[in-house]
Amino acid sequence: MKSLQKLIVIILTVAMLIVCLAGTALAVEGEPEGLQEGTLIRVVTGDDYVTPVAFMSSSNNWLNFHIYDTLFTYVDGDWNNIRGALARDWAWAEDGMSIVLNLVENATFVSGRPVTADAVKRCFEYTAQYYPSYFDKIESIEATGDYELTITFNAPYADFTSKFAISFMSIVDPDALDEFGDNSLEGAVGSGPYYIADYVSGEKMVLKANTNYWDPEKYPHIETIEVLAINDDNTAMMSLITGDIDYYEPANLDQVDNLEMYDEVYVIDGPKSNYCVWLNGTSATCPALADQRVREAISHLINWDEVNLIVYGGDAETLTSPWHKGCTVDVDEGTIYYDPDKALALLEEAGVKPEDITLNTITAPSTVKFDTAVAGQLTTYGINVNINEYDIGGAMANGAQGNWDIWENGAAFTQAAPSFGFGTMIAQSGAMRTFMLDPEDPAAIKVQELYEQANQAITIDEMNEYYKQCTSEIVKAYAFIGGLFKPNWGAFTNRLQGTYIENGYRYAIFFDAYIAE
Amino acid sequence: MAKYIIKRIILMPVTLLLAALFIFMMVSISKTDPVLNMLPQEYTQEQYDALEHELGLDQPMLVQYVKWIGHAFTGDFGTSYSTRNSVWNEIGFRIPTSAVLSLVTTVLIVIIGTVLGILCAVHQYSWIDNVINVFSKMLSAIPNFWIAMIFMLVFAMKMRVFPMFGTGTVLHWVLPVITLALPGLAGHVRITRSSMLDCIRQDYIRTARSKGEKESVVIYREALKNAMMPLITMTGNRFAMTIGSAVVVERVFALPGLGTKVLDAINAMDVPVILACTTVLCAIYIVVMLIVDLAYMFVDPRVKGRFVKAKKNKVAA
Amino acid sequence: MGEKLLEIKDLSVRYTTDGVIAHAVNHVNLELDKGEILGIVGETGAGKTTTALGILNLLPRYTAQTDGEILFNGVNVLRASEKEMQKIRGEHISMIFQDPMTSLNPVYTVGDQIGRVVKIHNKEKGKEFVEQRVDEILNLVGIPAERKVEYPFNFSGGMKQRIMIAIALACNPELLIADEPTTALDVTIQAQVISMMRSLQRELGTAVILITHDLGLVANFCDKVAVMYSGEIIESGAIEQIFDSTNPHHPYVVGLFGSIPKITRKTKRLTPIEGLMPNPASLPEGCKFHPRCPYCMDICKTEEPEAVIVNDHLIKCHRCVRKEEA
Amino acid sequence: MNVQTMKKRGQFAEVWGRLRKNKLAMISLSVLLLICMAAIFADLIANYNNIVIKQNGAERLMAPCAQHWFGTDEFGRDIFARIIHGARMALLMGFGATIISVAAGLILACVASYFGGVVDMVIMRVMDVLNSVPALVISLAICSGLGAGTWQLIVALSVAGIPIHTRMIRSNALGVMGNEYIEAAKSQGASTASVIFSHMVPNIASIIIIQITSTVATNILMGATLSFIGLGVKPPRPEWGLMLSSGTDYMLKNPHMVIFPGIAIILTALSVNTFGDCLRDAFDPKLKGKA
Repeated sequence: MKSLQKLIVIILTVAMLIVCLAGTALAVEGEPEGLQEGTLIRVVTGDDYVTPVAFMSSSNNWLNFHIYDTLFTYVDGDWNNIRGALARDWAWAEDGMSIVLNLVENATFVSGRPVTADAVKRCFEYTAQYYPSYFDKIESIEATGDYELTITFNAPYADFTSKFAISFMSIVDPDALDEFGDNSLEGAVGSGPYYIADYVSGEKMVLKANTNYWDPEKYPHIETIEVLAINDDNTAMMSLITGDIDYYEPANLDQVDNLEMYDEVYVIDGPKSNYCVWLNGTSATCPALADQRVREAISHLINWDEVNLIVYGGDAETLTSPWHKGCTVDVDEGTIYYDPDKALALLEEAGVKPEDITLNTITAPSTVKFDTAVAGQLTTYGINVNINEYDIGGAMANGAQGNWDIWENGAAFTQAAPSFGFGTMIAQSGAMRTFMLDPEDPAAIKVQELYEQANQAITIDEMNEYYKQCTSEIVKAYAFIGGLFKPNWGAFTNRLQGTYIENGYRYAIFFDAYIAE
Repeated sequence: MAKYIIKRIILMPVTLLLAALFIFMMVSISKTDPVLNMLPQEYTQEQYDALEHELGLDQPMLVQYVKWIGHAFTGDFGTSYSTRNSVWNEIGFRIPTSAVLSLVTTVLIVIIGTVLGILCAVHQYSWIDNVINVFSKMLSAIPNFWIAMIFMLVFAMKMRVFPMFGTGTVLHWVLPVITLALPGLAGHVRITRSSMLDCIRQDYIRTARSKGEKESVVIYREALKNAMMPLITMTGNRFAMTIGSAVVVERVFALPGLGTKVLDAINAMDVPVILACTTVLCAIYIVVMLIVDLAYMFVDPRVKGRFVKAKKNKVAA
Repeated sequence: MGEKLLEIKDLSVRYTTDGVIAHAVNHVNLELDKGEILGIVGETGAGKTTTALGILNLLPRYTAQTDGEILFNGVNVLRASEKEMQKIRGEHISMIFQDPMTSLNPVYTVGDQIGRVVKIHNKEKGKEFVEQRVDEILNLVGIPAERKVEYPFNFSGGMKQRIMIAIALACNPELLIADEPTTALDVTIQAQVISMMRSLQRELGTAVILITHDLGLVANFCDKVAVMYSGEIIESGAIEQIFDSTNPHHPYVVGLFGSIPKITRKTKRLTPIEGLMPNPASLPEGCKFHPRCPYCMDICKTEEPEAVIVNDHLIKCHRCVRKEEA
Repeated sequence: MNVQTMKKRGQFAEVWGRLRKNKLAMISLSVLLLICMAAIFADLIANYNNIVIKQNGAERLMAPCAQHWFGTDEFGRDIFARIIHGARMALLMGFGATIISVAAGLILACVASYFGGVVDMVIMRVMDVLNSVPALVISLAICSGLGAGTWQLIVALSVAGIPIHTRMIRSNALGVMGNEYIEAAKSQGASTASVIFSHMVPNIASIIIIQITSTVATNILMGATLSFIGLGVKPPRPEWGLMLSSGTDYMLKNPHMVIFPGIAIILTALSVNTFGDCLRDAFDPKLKGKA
């Protein structure tokens, strides 16, 4: 009886495959033209979008991408490859001290008001309150025409177009902000492919398609997207398998293995992102870290291949600098390698016994496994590690306060905006400070210098060169002690086709998705 | 009687206030600084101080508590640190979910538990007694998040009989209520059994038999009503345990109740939401405790007798 | 004498708890005619209550084993089905227990508890009959009918015992068993309860088995007496024979009388009976009383004495039989 | 609950006699002893540093085999060793927290019942307030205040247990207080402490022991639940609740990660419960007798 069943199953799957192939062949052309009426998908992105206004939180990337537009946007997440979005085209002045932007004329906010130059100008007045450093070099922003914007600088601003392509630089309807304020649901009015129809905190957010969206390339097919807040990974994973939800970001490799056992679901590889591990030179709880030799010793005690094997089954790559592998400012000084003997020798030289070192981490739910693996490496040599778990907001708050000794934070070092990354690494009062060395430390002084020079750079290439030197200084100072360039995944139910994972910000794009008939 | 009830009702808010004070003290000694979490990317020291002052975190703890209580009475639980809108519309709609889950489960436990308990007591040392006994011991030894996980895996995912999460139809509530009820059921059966055994041994049972009553009447009329007395007070503690474990069940089944919210709030150190949720949970519990006490008074003549002035005899002379 | 109401033939009862067997009642024989009053006297643990419960077949189902017969109006109660017993209990035989404080159900009104027994045995009659009967019986036992809506805790010990009596006599039973009805009450209340019971007995013609360790009570209330010691009837007969000190008596009975102060004679010290009741789980050989018997002979230690009729009252003792022959 | 006032030594010997005859009690006691042995000799069975928390990428998620009896977890650590060390944590949570809360309850109850009057009223009012907060909510509040961690978990579990124990012991202590021999001791000028500890405590010893066994199981389960929601023990320390919660991600493909910690918790809680019941029956045989 058993073998008969197997036979039937095989025939069925083969038949299904043929149908699928035929289907996909069809589906590719079969991609629907406009909106598929009445379609609804339920997704779990893991974030609970508490403050939907774009510039209010730096972790709203998925939401910003779906309900707002930015002036510029990256091609395939590459920092240097910028193309226009709301800004159809732009012209730099020769001395690079001013720029004229021509906006697209058919973009309207969901509130019906057109996206005029004046609207963009007033929106940036709000954004400046939250990201002052992005506007330091801007002298003035004037609406010199209904759809023409002239921006003058008081210093060379080579990476202006890249910085204003970041998701929290999205354009929000200023009239809505004036009326409802920037901390409200009603204020979050964008011109993007979707808008927020309903929001129940901690339960779900409902997005509806914006039927008169201006950009044909991002025109939505699916009418309603329900973003659910299910914070139990296992419940979310099982709901995907039963089809109760349509999309879920698997938390780890093993969930991917689980999901791949079920044919109701398909898993796609997203772009890799980096987990960088930092040491806090100014730590109060572990003063030994002020000594560079101790930091270097710790960096040589971690066998990144072993961590890679444990957490990602070998799919990840070892990082030698905080940046994406192959990113313009990526460096490989060859200082990050596993050599326990040298490490122990260094510790002896520094007069510090491994048992005396106690490192406190701050970790978020998604990185607990990675931190435990790294901690495992250190505990085998006697260094004890305390893992303190917070949610993302809590981790950032503690990071800024500096009450950590070893911390995994790779969020800011995306391919898209090295300046964004350096902004957080160096800025003294940033909420995500990661580079923490004693200001008198020669490496810190050198890095500060290079950072200022980068800001004065006229062209992006010149800027990148300074950032590159900045990075190698940081790596040589062993503030950064290694990490993994880890894989990401997106899991979809079969009925959801045509989706991909956005490079750089690694989240699923749904306005391209459609429901397979 | 009325005097006693009024005294209890006046006592209720006082107990609630003191319970809230205890939670306030516990929560506010945490070392993470919530202000930082609310500041934008790059903040200046003035912004930090302004926000801290606005939230009132620079005042001593007791002053904060008094201010919080003042507002709480008017229903304004302050603004949540993470979502920055009023705590009330964050947790207001969640109260019914948690309350319904806990109440329905407790009622279920009491009804089924009592019936099974009586069965065990009446057929002592028979196979029913042993089976129920073993099962109740097993059930009270299994952590309920494990039962929740196994039930979700088997019934919701493999057999697709029940939906996975959320609320809406009655089907959504079946699995959470069962997983929440099972451990409580075990405890209740054991208590009912021992209470029934106690009553069956009393002398008035022998008097009833000497009247020629049928055995079933002796058990279900004479013994049962006496055995019910201690069970009513037990319902209070049962409800407390149910509210406690409801927090976990809500998280696993992603029900939008106070439990999930309080867990998120603890991770995010969102103090006003933690305070509001825990205080509301205590309020629900205290109200139910009052109802249970009053129910006990109405049912037990001995207690009622003490408070009711000499009742005029309604019987015709 | 009258017509035979109750015959207990060679009754033995054994309790087994935790593997230990206790011989509570050993080969008891008793008879009772209609309207007759029998007193059963003995120390606590002599098997009096067990015998009474046997008559109502209320012995615990699992732990008690019984031998012999108890015939009530010709029906063997021990082997009767539960259904038949339920008809008999309350209507033909009823019982009053020792401790009134715990014998009434605390959560039901007094009227309700009395009404139950009337309703069970008069199913066909309506509510008014039951109410009327309850009021009637309450007045009979001297309790105002208005108080029937109150609960047991509203009444004193004596009043509760009257309610017990009301319950027992509500259906005019042929046999009333009173298990130490007055022990838990103080003396003044005792007298009231006993005089009331006597008047009701005369009025309703009920046969009564009065279980007590109070010899005075037996003397002026019962027609005949049986003295029990560790599960056996060691002496029984009419009141006149037992209380006539000239007759030969079982040494235990002599001791019993010896330990009652006589108001008429000035006695310095009472002569108590040494020792304690034997443990029912390990009864002594031969006569059960021999360890405490002042006249104990060798034969008493080995052989169990026969129950012999001595000038028409029964005694179970070697010494009395021998004296008779001698 | 009639309090036997027999000679103390006699009572325990007699109780032990009854217990020994009860087969169920012996089984559950032996299981408990086994777990205690595992907890005590954990270091001998598996060295903490190089086996329990030693990660080994090659041996990730291995099913139970000769080398690893219970298989390995997602970090390649041997689950059998972790369960043995987890026993130490479970007993610490179970017995540690219970003993603290029962001890605190005992002191509070004795003081309240001995002094009576204002002291009693104050203590009882505080207990009422604590009692009006469901136990898990107290633990949540404490964990959020003190942060997650082992000793914080013990404190949370102990404080959650104090109101119930104080109330239970006080009501029994009042029962003992009523006895004449307390007045007698006081009249002979016995010091407060001697009255409390030499007279009151032995008499409520039976209640305390029953109290302890019933709360131990609840504490073990509550500790596991708190670890499950991330407020209890911190990784990499082995704890059954934590192993269960991290195991749920792998449940579908390698169920062994969820089965063994689950069985460990159930076995411990079950044996403690059963032993507790048998102990209660041994102390109060009347309850056990036939109807």
